[in-house]
Amino acid sequence: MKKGIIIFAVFLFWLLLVSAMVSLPPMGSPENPAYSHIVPRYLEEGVEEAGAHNIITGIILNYRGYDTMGEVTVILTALMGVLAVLGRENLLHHTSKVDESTIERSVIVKCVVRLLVPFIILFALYIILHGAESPGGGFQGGAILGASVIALTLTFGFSLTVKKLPLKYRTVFESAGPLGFFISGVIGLFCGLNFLTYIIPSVAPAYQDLIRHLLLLIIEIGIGVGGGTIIASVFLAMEKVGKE
Amino acid sequence: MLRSLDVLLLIFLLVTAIGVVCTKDLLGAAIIFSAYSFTMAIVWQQLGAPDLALTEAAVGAGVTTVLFLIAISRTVRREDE
Amino acid sequence: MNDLTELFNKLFVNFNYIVAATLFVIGLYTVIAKSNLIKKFMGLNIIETSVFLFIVSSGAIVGGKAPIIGEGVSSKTAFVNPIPQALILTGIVVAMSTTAVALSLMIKLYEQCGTLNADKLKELK
Amino acid sequence: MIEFSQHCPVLMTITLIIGGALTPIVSISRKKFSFWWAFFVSLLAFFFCSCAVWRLYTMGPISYWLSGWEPPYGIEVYFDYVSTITFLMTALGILVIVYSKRYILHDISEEKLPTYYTLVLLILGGMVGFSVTGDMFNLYVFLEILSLSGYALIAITEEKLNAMASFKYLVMGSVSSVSVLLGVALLYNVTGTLNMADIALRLQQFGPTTAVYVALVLFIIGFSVKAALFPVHAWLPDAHALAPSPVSALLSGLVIKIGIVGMLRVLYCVYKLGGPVDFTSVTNFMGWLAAVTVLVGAFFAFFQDDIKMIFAYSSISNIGYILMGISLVSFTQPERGYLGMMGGLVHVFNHAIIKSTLFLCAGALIYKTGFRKLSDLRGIGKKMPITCGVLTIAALSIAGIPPTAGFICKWYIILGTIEFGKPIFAVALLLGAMLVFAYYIKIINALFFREPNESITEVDEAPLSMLVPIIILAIGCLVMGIFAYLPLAVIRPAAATMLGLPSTYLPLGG
Repeated sequence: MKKGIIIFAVFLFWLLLVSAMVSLPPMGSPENPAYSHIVPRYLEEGVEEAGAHNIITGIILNYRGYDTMGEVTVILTALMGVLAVLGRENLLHHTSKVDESTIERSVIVKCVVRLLVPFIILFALYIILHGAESPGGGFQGGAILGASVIALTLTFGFSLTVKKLPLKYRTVFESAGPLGFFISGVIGLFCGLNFLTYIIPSVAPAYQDLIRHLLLLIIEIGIGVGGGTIIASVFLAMEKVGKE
Repeated sequence: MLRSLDVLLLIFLLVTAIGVVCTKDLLGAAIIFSAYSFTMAIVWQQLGAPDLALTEAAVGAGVTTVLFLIAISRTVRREDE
Repeated sequence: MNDLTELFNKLFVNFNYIVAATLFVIGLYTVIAKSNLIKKFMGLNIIETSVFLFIVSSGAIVGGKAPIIGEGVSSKTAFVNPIPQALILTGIVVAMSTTAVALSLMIKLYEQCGTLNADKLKELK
Repeated sequence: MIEFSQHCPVLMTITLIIGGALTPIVSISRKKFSFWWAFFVSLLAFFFCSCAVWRLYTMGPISYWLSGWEPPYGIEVYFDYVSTITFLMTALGILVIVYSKRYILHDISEEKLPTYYTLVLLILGGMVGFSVTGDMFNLYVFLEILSLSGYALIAITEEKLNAMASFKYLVMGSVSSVSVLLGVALLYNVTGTLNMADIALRLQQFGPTTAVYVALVLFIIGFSVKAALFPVHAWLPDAHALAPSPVSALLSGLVIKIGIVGMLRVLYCVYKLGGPVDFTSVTNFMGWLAAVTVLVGAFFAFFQDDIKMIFAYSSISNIGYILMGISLVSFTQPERGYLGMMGGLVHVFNHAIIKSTLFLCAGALIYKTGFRKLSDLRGIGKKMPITCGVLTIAALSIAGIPPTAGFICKWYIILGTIEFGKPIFAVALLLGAMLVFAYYIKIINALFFREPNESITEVDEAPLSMLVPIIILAIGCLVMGIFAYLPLAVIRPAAATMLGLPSTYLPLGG
């Protein structure tokens, strides 16, 4: 009975949504207002204006950089949320199921992970640094970095990872995302420009492009390192269990 | 615009979504959810968004699923418990 | 009769949008009807990805390429709309953040109450 | 100075956000240092905000282009008269942080102090960013920052029911955020832009389609959940009552107002009165819901014994008043909605001040006695005269007794309903006001006139760091009431611009 009412209500909502979807301009047509209003400028001048061959990187770091600052703040907030609920891991009081399990992890897994992790980290760095030219960017690379930490923890144990990644350094790196934006954005502010402006007119024109690349790179590395550390910290905080 | 592969993928998306809803075993549901995310990544690749496909594969199918798995291992495995 | 054909036509042209709407309500049903909290949250993730699917689809262009402008690209190449992609990158991260907070809440709830069933949790209160 | 003040709207946001991100780093070695850091950051943000408000009232709204890109291409921060609410946010933020210095160690361990202050700064940053942005997607991002930190702040204590309350809030809040996002997506698909002013312009050009109406419905659903309007208010009582008291003050005073600010932005900045979409049927419906909300909140508050629970239900009731005020608009004759809009906006400010006073006083009582039930707290007024005196002032304010802050806005809203030709709403509001009066009399009676609880023997006044914020807030309650023309003068341009009238508009005889 209760289920029936829910299904009926949800069905009504579906009809509402579908009526909206049907009235939208046809998908995939270049005449759509979404495609003809702002996009032409991004596609035509984005490479020179924003300083990245990958227009998406140009948009997320330059045209809509403020949104991305919000995004890195959201993941920082999520980490703080997880810490507020569960607390930091502490080897004196905590261990994990991985460490406690009596099943010996197989040699093959250990060998493969040991061999692969350096390459995974290399790949992550490539994705972070090459984001302006190809698909990828700070956060994708950061997620892969975080995943490599997860793989290490699952094969070599919880306590090893916590020892290798001391809390003091992690606390600093977790804030790297917003800090990268702050450092790059404030330079423009001091030169009398708006926040997050990367082209500094008072510098000789030959160096302007270089400085912009440098500032964008700081942001990318900040997002990547910050994102990766946050994912690792969230994982460790959720994985821990109290010692008996 | 629509190609047969796209239609197939979209229908597969619906099937996996219903699969997530109907599976009583949470571990199974998490794995199906991972498959759902991967399918979504492929759909986005087809729509010309490789950046998003990369992100969804790493975050949606990877990190989110791992988080679900930890939560399931720390709590319950059956839906009715 | 003609109206009906036209409606079907529109439904088919905007098929991605319809799928997104359907996924949205599947997720909504899970959030409302299921009593297990982890299941509820899987539903919420489905809702979020369905909205992302809608936004990405609204940026697609017939025969469009990924908007990476490099060598070997003539001025005639059609690129897809890059704005929705930039928005969804942010969206995916937000979805993951919400999931992390929610799951840690569930772990704590289970430690305190020993169940993740919404009906049983109501009785405990 | 002029050059500098132009940057202020964005400076205050990044100060709070970056300050929040730095909190764990600066307090690595000494956890208690995080308080001083948070205090400093909030003072800095308050300074920037004051500069921005000063500029607003001398030179008009500030439009700030992030990265220097002109609006439809980049993100625009738009500091207009509605954004004056950020002044309240940053000011209340300082008081709450000062209050937390002693109080919060009662609820959480020292280990979590940096986390707590980070989250407080981030929730303030999210709210400030939300109120000043002029871009729809940016609105969603800041909405998520403030919601996530809100969920976390509720669950930060070790109490048993907090995680449950927080989870309920999280599920409803996330669904509402997603529905806002879907609304943004539909509008983007129809108009091809994300800037609010540009959307308004292009909606005029393309005319209303079904999708535009559906987007409006989705926005209203989303922001109603954030504001705890009647059918979707279920998360509020538990969340606001169980959170640590300073957090309750933030959530009840400011975070639910975010829903109101969002609705104002969407209805009156994007869709616009006199625009292509006639949304008065939606606002009329909202008016009915608001009337029910007033009664439901007041009715349930009457049966509570837990002092914070009473205040939480009373928040629901007051949100009803505000929504009633802002939804009384006529599409063709904007002047007719002026009184209600005025009252609603003033009540946003007054309710924020009064409700945070009440929650902080309740926190002081709980901190000293450990009890939270009204029946246990009876007769405490003689032991803690200052706290209870302030609580009485705030209670009289919220009940709407004439010389205090609550009177003027409720008066305006009720006048607005009559002016608008909906006397039935006026009846509902008066009935709600009477119920509110009754239960606050019940609280005052219990605190002062019932015989003291024997188990509370050695209780003295709350510490200074808690008394100072509540006394400042109580003075605020009185000033906003006695010098009522002050808030009215400040809010008048906001109400006028929302209705599409010139900012110097004055009603006849007003």
